[in-house]
Amino acid sequence: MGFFFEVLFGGFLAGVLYALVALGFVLIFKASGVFNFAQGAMVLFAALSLVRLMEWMPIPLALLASVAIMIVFALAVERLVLRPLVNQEGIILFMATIGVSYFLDGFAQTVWGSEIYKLDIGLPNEPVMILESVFDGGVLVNTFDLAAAAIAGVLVLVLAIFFQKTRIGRALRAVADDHQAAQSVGIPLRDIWVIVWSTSGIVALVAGIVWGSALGVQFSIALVALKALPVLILGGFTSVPGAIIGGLIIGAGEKLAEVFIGPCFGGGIETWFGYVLALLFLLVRPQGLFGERIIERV
Amino acid sequence: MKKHWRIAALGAFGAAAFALTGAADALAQGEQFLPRLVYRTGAYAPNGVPFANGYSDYLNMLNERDGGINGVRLVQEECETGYDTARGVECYDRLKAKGATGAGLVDPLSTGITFALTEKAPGDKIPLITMGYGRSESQDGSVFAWNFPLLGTYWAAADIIMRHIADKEGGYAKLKGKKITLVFHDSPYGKEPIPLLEELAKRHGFTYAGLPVTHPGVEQKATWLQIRQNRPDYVLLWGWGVMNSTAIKEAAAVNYPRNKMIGVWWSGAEPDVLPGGDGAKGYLAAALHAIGDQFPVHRDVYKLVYDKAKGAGKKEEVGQVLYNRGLVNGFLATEAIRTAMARYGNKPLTGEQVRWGLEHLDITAARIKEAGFEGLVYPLKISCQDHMGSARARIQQWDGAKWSFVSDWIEADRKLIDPMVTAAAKKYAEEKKITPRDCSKEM
Amino acid sequence: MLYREAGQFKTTYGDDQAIFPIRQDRWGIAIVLAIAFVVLPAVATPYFVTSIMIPFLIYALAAIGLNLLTGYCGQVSLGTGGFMAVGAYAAYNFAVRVPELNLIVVFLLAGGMAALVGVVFGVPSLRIKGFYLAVATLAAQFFLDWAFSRIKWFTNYTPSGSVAAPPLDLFGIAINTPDRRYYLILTIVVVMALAAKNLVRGRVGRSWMAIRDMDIAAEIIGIRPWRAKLSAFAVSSFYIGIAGALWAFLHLGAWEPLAFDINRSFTLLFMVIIGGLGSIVGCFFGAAFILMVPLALNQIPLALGMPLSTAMISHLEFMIFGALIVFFLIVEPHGLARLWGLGKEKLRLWPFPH
Amino acid sequence: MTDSGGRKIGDVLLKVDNISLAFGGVRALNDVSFDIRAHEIRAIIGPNGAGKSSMLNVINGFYHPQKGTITFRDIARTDIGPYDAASRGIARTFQNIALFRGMSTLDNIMTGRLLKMKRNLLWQALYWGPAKAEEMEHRAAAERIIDFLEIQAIRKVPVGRLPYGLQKRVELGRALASEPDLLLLDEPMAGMNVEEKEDMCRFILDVNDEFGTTIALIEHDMGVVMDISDRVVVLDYGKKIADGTPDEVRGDQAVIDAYLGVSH
Repeated sequence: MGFFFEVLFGGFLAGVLYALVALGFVLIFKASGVFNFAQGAMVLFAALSLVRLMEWMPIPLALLASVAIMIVFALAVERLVLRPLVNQEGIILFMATIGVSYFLDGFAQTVWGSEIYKLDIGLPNEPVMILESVFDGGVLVNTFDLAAAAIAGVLVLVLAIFFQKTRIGRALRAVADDHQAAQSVGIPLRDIWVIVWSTSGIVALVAGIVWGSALGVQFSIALVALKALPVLILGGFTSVPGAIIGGLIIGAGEKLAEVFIGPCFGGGIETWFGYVLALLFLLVRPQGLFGERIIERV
Repeated sequence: MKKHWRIAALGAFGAAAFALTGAADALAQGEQFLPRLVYRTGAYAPNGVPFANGYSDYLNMLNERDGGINGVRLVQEECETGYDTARGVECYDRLKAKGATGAGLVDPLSTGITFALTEKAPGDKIPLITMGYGRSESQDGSVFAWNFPLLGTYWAAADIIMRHIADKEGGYAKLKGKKITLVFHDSPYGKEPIPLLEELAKRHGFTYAGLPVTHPGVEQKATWLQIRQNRPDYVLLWGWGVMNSTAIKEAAAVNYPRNKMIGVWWSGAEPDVLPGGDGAKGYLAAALHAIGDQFPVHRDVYKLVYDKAKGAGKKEEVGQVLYNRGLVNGFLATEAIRTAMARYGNKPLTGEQVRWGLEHLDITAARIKEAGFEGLVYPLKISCQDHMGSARARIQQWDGAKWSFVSDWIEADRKLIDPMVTAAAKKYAEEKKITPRDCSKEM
Repeated sequence: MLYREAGQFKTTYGDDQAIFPIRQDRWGIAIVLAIAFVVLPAVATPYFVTSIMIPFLIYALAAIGLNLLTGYCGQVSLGTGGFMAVGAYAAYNFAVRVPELNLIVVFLLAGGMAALVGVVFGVPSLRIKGFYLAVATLAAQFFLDWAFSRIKWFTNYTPSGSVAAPPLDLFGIAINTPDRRYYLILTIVVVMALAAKNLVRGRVGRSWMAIRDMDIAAEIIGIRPWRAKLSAFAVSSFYIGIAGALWAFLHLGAWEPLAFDINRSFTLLFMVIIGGLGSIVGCFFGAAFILMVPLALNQIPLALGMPLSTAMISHLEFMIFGALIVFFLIVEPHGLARLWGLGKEKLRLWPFPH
Repeated sequence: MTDSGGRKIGDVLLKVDNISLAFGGVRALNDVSFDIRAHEIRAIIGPNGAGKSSMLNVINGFYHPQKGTITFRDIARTDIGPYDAASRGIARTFQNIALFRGMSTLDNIMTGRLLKMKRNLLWQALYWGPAKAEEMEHRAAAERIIDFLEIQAIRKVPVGRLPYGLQKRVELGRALASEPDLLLLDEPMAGMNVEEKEDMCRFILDVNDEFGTTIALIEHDMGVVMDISDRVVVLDYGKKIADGTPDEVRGDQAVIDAYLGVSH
């Protein structure tokens, strides 16, 4: 029984990491209707920027500089990609972000290098036993995972406050509901785009810090975006809580499946299990867990 | 409409490029051409880069020091494969006919590319050197005339590692009832050792279990949770790139003892252990050669390459595990050419001639010393039948700062491997309708 | 002045609906085919044939398959690599288990298997649209990748999981030289491209485009969406499957699932976007373009005497692909095919601009 | 006007009985009944939100009413898919143009004939023999419609590039291409200038006259409605409030109230 919970916790904590990436997707989709495939590349770019800058300056300064870089990136995307493509269909914008993603992968590695860089910002990392009184042998968790979960929690909290309490945040929510209405809030759509891309750039930086600390900063972390996609489908593209809960379900689901069902099939099923889980769910509920239902009209 | 002309201009650029490809073949006569399939980008770049640098530096050093091999300069051209089979094949096809005599030999540097090129090399008459990798049955030179898995195949590697475990436990008899788990990269590379481990398990009565890890290998939580539950006595790691460092980190996270983890020689370099920090302490791996930049050959590399600012990589990285791997690979390749020159003369050689050189390669201890590799590699001798030569490795351990050897050279059990090789090669020959050469008649 | 349709009057609807209604175009295509079939094999180096023409043709075929689905029927797919793998492994199994089968039959069966699998993974398209579907097709990609590396039957229990094509022959002729492989591929691609063109200008093609442009309206004028979408998935996968079989048998020779990984899917999507969504000829342009960029990056600086480092080339390639995708989507969403059309239009009016 | 030519109003072609339709809690249609006779032009009018478009959507199977039956050519049913409606001879146009924007005028009209084309995939891939003959046969039919609607010049133009008025005309052409028994027109003249409206009126009357097609239309321009329709049904808040000839309806107090906004 203890082992089951270990796997479950392990899954939840992996799910938190997926959720961090999914969150970036949701922010952009919510405010601009763009499915930003480049989120993974942004995670790579942000993490690479941070880790290379840390070689030159103290950590707080490097963090600030990385944030600045992500804002510049947001400006560039708005000016060079989004503005010329305004009013295009969603699927065209989606394909454009695939282009952005490729560009950024190449750009990040050209500027910062393609080796593996160790990122250490002092997150704890040792295995601890908990609940030893409840289960025989206890449940093994890792302090790193707990720290990652805490970071994700703080990030969600900050985002929630940002959206609920600040003027810009409210404007962003207005845009999500209705582009026309947003104009009346008095914030130009372009600024909103820059803000939301910057925000998701910062989310990418946070995700990059967590993933980078776990895996080392290198090209492969751009691929984690692919793990976040089923989370989006499950949670709905527009829902912040959906991203979190979807992340937890996918994370736990795929780890449990891998450990308990995987051996029957020779293992390795977690690569697709999340997708299939999300897909099956989608057939039942096309808008995802918390997405908005679309009523078709003629 | 103006914007369309801009695109049209781009198209013209593309057309110009089209016209150029294949045209830029301006290599001088009298130079030996060596194509270099490398990967400096993508998920495996951290491991691909030092290897490529070591190889390249060795060739440049020879050019600087001796004017190449016996006065024949070496010209290399790198082609990025990104560890992708199709691109590797394109690189091979692009470079195979370059230079005065075409490609002398090719190092595919990926098991997948090796498999694809195994089908092509005989037709093009270009030998493939797969030093420490490639398909295990290609050790049989009578069927795989063009493949040279020098220094050891994965079957040899698996046997060497199991032998080390048996030594530690006090003999093979003690392995009975033990649990051995293989964590492997889910690709031909990772699957190669499985038949041998299954055979050993049958013979010595231990339980073998395999856990695949999907490319690129950043998702291993479930794998290591299973290890935590099953508590195998030893874990063999057959990873590459980020998979290695992730495995070590995850092992630390579930508290699996690192000194019970033994990696193959592709899972035992600095980029594999450094990200793990203290968690990597005690981790073991096989080693095909020694580590460090204290060997005579490194002095030449520093003096003739890096001091002239011609180094392929950073000076600090000279002497790292995979850098030295590249260096050794360069050494064996050029020695084969040198051997062939003894027969065919000091001029650029064709692939077929280099193949003869490879088949008659005899790197003695004296030659190793002379070339500045003393203590770095073990002598080897290739024959028509045996394309592997030596099958020896040492086990090294990471102490948190550096690797150090914990065993002497261990030799793989050829009596175990050779029959398996012969059987597998025979099956391949039947499928491909190849008539094996009779090696007793070759000289 | 040579490119004029003046004096060419169409007297039947058949003439008007021909693929090449203008005489000069018919001549043009005849010349292209003559070059492809006669001139090229005679003058080209083996490298050009094996490393440029063969992958170019196979990519173009796969791109046609993807374009039928994405460009014509509007269903974005990121699972192309997976469907290619189905074709490759199906062909391998048919060829190895039933060695007496004719090679063409093997390829057709491989396409048929891919079509079946395509239909299965196309079922979600009946419920979900747009990028939801795009993500769902990734499920196909990852699942198929996994299946071919894990289910040993597919690889005939080869220990390493890498399989090699058996020796190939067609009607007694061994397909073992670059030229023979090239001819076989060229013939298949030309026939299939023509068939694709026929499909898209007829009933099926119109029903796909109707679904793409406005699925609700299409349904109301009597097009059954499930039929249109699933037939698009089937035909598309058939093409992609055959392309996969050709890629495995005639280009790689030996392969592993990684040869058909997600990067293949993206590459093909890029070819379709750059070549032109909803254009058969565009697939050829797109495939040529994407193949040329890395080679040009390699060769041009080399020819100019300032070779770039391998890593730089590869990074540049990523950046150029990415930038081009965005560029094309902004400037010309219909890709090179549309530019080609515009160029012809200009030529038709030249030298009188209006 | 209403009884001109040799046109003869026939029996009941379509009968709507006690249709009720609701979305969540919102009632779009409430117990509506009326009929449409063969060859007539039947107008459905009412203020905004009266449920007119919903009514058309129910008739061609896009919306599924919770209650009531629809009898078309003597076959009664409650629920039907758009495909069945189309295959049994109901075609329509849309309030907001629903053309296939990426396709040419000709291709749009040809899609209207898809239901009549039978050759399978394989034949079409060959584009030879029967498949080609079939294509040519339908091309000729499409050309007749193009001639009829006087849109020869824009045959090969992608419809996305056409002006609004022409798009409406192409959409009518696409609906006609299926040679429907019943043609539903949802505000065919919305947003048109006087000249375009006159053209459209002429086409509607010609269609009705030459092909004998039964037409049900929604229109806001009362002048047009009163001019061209044989009978008018008036909806308000999802209920039928009047039904009769234009003259009868014009004088009906409930209709006047509904249009003048008298509170209920």
